[in-house]
Amino acid sequence: MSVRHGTIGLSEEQAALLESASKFCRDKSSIEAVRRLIDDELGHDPAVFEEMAELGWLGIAIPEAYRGAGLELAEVVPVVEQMGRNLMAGPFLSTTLAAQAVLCAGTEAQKSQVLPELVAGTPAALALMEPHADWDPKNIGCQAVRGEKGIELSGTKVLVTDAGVAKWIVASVVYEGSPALVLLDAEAITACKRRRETVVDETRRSFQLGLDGVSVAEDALLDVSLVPAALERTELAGSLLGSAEMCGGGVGCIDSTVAYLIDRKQFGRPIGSYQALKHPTVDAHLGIEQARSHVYAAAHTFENGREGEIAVRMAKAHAGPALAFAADRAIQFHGGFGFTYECDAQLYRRRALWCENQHGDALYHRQKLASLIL
Amino acid sequence: MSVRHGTIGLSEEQAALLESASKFCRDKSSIEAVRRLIDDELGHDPAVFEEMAELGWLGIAIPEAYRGAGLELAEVVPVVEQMGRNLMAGPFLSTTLAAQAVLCAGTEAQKSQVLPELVAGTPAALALMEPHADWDPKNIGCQAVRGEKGIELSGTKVLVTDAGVAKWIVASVVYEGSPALVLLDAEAITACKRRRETVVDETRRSFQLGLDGVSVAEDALLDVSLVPAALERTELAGSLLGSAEMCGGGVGCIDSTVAYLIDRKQFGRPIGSYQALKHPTVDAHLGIEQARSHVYAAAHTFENGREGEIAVRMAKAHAGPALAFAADRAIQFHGGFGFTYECDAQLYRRRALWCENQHGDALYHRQKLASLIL
Amino acid sequence: MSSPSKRERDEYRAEASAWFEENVPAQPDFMLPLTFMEVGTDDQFHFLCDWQNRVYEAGYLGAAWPKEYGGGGLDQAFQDIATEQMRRHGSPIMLNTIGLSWAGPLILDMGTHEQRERYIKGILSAEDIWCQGFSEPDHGSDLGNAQTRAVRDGDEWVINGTKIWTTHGNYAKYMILLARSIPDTPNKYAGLSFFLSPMRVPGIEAIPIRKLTGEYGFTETFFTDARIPGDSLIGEEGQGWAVAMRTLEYERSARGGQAGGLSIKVPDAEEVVDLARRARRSGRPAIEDPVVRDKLVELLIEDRGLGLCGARQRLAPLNQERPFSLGLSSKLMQTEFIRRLNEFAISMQGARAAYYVGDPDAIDDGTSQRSYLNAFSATIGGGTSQIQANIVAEHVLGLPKS
Amino acid sequence: MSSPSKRERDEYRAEASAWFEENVPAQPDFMLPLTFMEVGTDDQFHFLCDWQNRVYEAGYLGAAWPKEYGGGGLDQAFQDIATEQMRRHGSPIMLNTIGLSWAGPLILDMGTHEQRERYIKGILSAEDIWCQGFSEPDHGSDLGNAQTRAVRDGDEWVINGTKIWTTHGNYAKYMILLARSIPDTPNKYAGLSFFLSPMRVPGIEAIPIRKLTGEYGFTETFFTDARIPGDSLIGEEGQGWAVAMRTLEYERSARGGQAGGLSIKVPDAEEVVDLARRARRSGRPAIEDPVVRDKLVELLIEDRGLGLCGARQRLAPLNQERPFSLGLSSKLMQTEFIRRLNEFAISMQGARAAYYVGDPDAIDDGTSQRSYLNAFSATIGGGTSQIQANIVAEHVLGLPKS
Repeated sequence: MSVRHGTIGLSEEQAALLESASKFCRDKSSIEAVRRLIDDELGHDPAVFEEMAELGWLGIAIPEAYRGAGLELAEVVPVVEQMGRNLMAGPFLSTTLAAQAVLCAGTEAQKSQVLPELVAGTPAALALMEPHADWDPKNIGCQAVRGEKGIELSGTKVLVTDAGVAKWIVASVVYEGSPALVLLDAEAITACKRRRETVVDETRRSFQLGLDGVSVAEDALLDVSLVPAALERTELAGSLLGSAEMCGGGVGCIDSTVAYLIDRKQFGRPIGSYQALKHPTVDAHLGIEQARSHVYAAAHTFENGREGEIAVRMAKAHAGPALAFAADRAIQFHGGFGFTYECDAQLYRRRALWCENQHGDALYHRQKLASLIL
Repeated sequence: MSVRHGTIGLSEEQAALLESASKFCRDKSSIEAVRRLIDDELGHDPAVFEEMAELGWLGIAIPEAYRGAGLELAEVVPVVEQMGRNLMAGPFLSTTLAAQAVLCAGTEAQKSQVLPELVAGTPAALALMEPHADWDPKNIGCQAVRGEKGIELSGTKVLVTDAGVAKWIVASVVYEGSPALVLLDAEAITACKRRRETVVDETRRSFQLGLDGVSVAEDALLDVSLVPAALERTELAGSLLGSAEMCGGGVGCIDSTVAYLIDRKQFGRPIGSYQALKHPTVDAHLGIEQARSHVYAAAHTFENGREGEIAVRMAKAHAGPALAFAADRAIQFHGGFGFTYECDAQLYRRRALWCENQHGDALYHRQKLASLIL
Repeated sequence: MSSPSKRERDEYRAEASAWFEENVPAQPDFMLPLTFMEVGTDDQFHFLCDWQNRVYEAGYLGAAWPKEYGGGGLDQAFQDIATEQMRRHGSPIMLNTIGLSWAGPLILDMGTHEQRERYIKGILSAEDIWCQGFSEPDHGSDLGNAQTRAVRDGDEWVINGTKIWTTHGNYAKYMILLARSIPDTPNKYAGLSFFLSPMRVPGIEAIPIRKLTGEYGFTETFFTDARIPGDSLIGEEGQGWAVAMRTLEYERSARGGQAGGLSIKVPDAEEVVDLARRARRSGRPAIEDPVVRDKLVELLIEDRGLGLCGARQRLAPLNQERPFSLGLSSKLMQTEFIRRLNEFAISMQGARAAYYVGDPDAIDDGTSQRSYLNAFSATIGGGTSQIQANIVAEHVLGLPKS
Repeated sequence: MSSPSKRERDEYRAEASAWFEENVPAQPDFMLPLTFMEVGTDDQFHFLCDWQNRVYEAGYLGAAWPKEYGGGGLDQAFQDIATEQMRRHGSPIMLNTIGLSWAGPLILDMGTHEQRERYIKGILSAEDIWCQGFSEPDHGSDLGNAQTRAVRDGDEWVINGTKIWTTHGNYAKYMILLARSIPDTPNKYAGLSFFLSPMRVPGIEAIPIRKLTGEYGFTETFFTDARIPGDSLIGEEGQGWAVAMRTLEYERSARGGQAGGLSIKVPDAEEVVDLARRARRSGRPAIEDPVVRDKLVELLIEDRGLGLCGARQRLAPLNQERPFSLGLSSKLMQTEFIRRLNEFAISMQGARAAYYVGDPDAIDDGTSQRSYLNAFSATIGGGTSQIQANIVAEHVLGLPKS
């Protein structure tokens, strides 16, 4: 298999989900709704999240044994892409990723207990990042020690998206010298010291999570032997879905910019007739088009071992800069209006900064790729 | 001294030389003359080179004791810049650099013998590069061994500019385990196996020089203790003057492109009115403007130790990509005509490739700078 | 006036340095703006008014402006030294930049003796804050198309229209105002006049605009039958375009005469290098990554290059062929560089790049993120970079109009 | 015709593979062109004519064209397999690309039965080489403004004017020619007609143009009272613009029906990676430099992305909103990528980057340097990248005309 060539494909389910997600997200996440939720402490509409659960979207990539649809993450991609397109808020991504971690490394008991709940619409979250800001999920400072009160935790997790509403949180810790994952239930979460963080993407709700003094039962530990695989899968799943979200965002960003360039006139001409704005907008569009091709290919290849890893890292490495460029130019090309909070361009730019720095930025993934393909 | 701030200045001599060189090069190196000399085996007009010697330009940076003007390399910069602007051919640069090497590491006898000759207009050359293509002048494979016939040389030098006309060549070798410089006189040069190389810049004459079987007298060795400094100085002097030549080339390239953009009409408008051509031309112009500022600052600071080294490497790192961009866009913006041999844009693009790869490209100098300033 | 000697300059530098060393205020418990365009709260405003006044009283602002109007009457070299010392000692920015750098020099150059007496000292002392009314909502880049009307009525002008992007609009006492006093001229530029307009008269309302950072700093300014004195005009009636163009030259530093003083604190490449030492990527300081290093060097080269272009402007023989090249392009080059520099600064922060101003874990309190977003004020305001590129193309290279 | 089964395709692939394995000619002692636009010597021309003819005779060219006109009458899938095998086995390029990919499909789609009988077989066998007469010296990008005149005179058309960038102009037997047969139409497009013109008639002269590489490959073609048959017209008189636009769609692969066959061998990112292993910078293989590595990965990502965009075009649900986006942008994206890729390939060669084609020490005989310069033929020819960007802006994004 040549490094140059990826493979792309589309399942019927993907096509169908693309269509329904497109309509759903457009309806449920108008730009007015997005802005209203920015000012809302919760940050999303629980009724919409519930509807998504009812549509079965939280179980797309969960086996039927746990009440899921038994499809793959590839089929989650169109949903997340359309959420991105409409800047839709809510714990869909967090819950999906937490479910993947449990699916990958959970004991049978954990899977049977937790996964059907998540499929049914219980929000969950992943707590992997720590203050060292290193994207390598194996770089873990938090500790889990067997003690009087069961497994006693310590350390701090940061940038835990949706920890404010999550009823389950999967956190990475070091246990007996090895990376481990521990499942925090609602009670344990309540025992954590939670602080809402101020993050650049105001459509997100992110939290710092202090684990000191929190303890869990021994059966909260996921299967230690499966943890390394689960950590890698989580990084790749997060990268895939984050890329899909960025591609959706890119399409939305370009659409709104194009509309402005057609509408707005200066010196008696629509500003979109000036090549100084027109051609970079084409560049931005083509950057997103390439990113989309990478994402669909990464979705198609995701379960394909090393090939999947290459495809996903390429998608993430391309999508981040593509959305950043599109949104940066969107601000500039809106002129004075682009400098206002009212203009939507800033929403996409902030979104780009957020997604780029989840699960590794472009340079991180290129450096991983260098080891994989050079 | 902050890394951010360079210093810039201009001597009266520089200003005067700029003025006279500007006129001289324009007169002596029309584009027709440039193209005629491309097809000429010799590649330059010896009468013009002689005139430059008569004007004293070959002795600008040579002390008065050796019949030079006793100024600095800073005063050579305007001459080389104007040569670059007019794509002027000839062994001026090679002779100047060879003279600097002799001045820096020659014995008193060598300086007294060779420098006045060079000042008077005897062409000379530097032979530093070898097939390994490494710009580090201390990476030397050629050997000099004391033997029956004196100092016996071996190995191959490549990309020796102007070796076809040089009466003196300064070549780097390893002698008794250390880097050394050896002065080849006309006889030794004749003994070398010379092959004219095919190089991308057709205004240049470059040669491979086989040293096997060539021997020189012991007094042809420059002062070994001064060689490391001379090698470094040569690299920096070559970088400074090469950058000046590129800046001149950049101005010439942009001037000719601008003239075409004003003149040529498509769809009923001069093509220079289209921002798709206009704005990148501005970018190219500003890239060259910044490069010029770096070069003048590097000239001003050249003799200033580490500050000088930083300034020179910055100039070279900036000028190369700036000229490459300007000339690349020049080809493109000339449209179909740009694709012909007849269009001058290709001359600048080939020049850019040549200069960029003399004395280290932008990445090489940035990497040196990283060690110096980070 | 002969240039001051090196000794005089050194002495002045030492005095200024000592004064700023002693007097630069400590960081208050709220965030200070990094540019004069970012003043969003009353706390910030009062703090900066006070500081500017103290600097002026100490003699380090308007040092080169005429003594008779409140300046120091010294050689420009001294003010340059004072400004440099502000930068070195981390002084907050000078609030009244529009007065100090644009309106002030204009009044000194073109105003009547009376106007100078009335306005100059208040500009320096920060007693009278100035704002600028050029842009309008429907034609931001097309200044010559200004539609705000000025109609003469007896001893007054009656102003109607809307201006936008008015820095300090809600704090200012005066505005430099471009308005149309002669309707329906064949050439749109010929109908414009330029006013020194009071802001605190009935019929003028300034509504703060929220910036993309979420903060404030500009207003949209509505004129509804606002009456301003008849002698507010500067320049002749109908000559407003020329006066506005001159003002833009002060703004772009293409023309001198400013009062001096730090108006913007932008990160420079060295600060980004410093950040690279502190920020961590992939478990090590960002500065240890070879790709980051290469980019840092590139940015340092560019930063120095821009400074050198400024210095080269003063060496005439090095600017012979296209003498306006560096002057007309400096805004474009500088502002785009700052935007890219900030963008890169964010990229070195690893996962912490996702924090924003106000989070205790944000690196340097999110300065990079905020400065990146704020950088657009400079790539858009005062003529977008795209307009600047047109200016360079047409006025420097001689390319045809778009 | 139902799609061939996997087994049928596998069998065909094996046969084709074996044939090319056996028959691809060894490199002659002169340099072969990497694209059909770079044929500059008679040696090259005859070598490639012969090779195309052999491929055709073996059935691997025009496999999907109708049997009655000389094609193979097979499913398109087989031709795609054959073309892929050419690439895999390092086949030289197919010389008569203008015939195979543009004129041929046009004649099959729009020509009369007679025209098909007259032209198609000669296109496939390389007996009749075709060239294209679209661009003119004074308006390269503005095709619709073509000034070459065609005047009906009895049973003939009389042609006067000049065409430029005629690939194979000095070798071709026929030209697809866009000329103005109706002068002074209010709409400049309405006066154009499209001809299948013979080249070997009195009054047509093709003068080779020297390319920026120093080599040849194009001509300027002069028509002086050249008389061509009355039935040379394809499409109606006055419909030439529509026919030309259709031809450009074949050229840009936005419309199918081409005979297949390799027409361009461009370096891909993997070849550049291979070069990075062999080329040395600073005393070590270029691929060991972290900055080079990062750039190589970036280029590999882009290379794959472009291929994936091609593959995505065939998946309708993934192209719903802007269905022409990928088709109309592929020329722009591909050609600009190739230019940058070659430029980067040069940059890895250390000091040896300064060599050029013909020097024994040039890496890969200077292919990177020559390919970089030749890459402009594709970013300029067939509509410059700037024109392509306008097309994408207007026809994909719906932005207004410039």
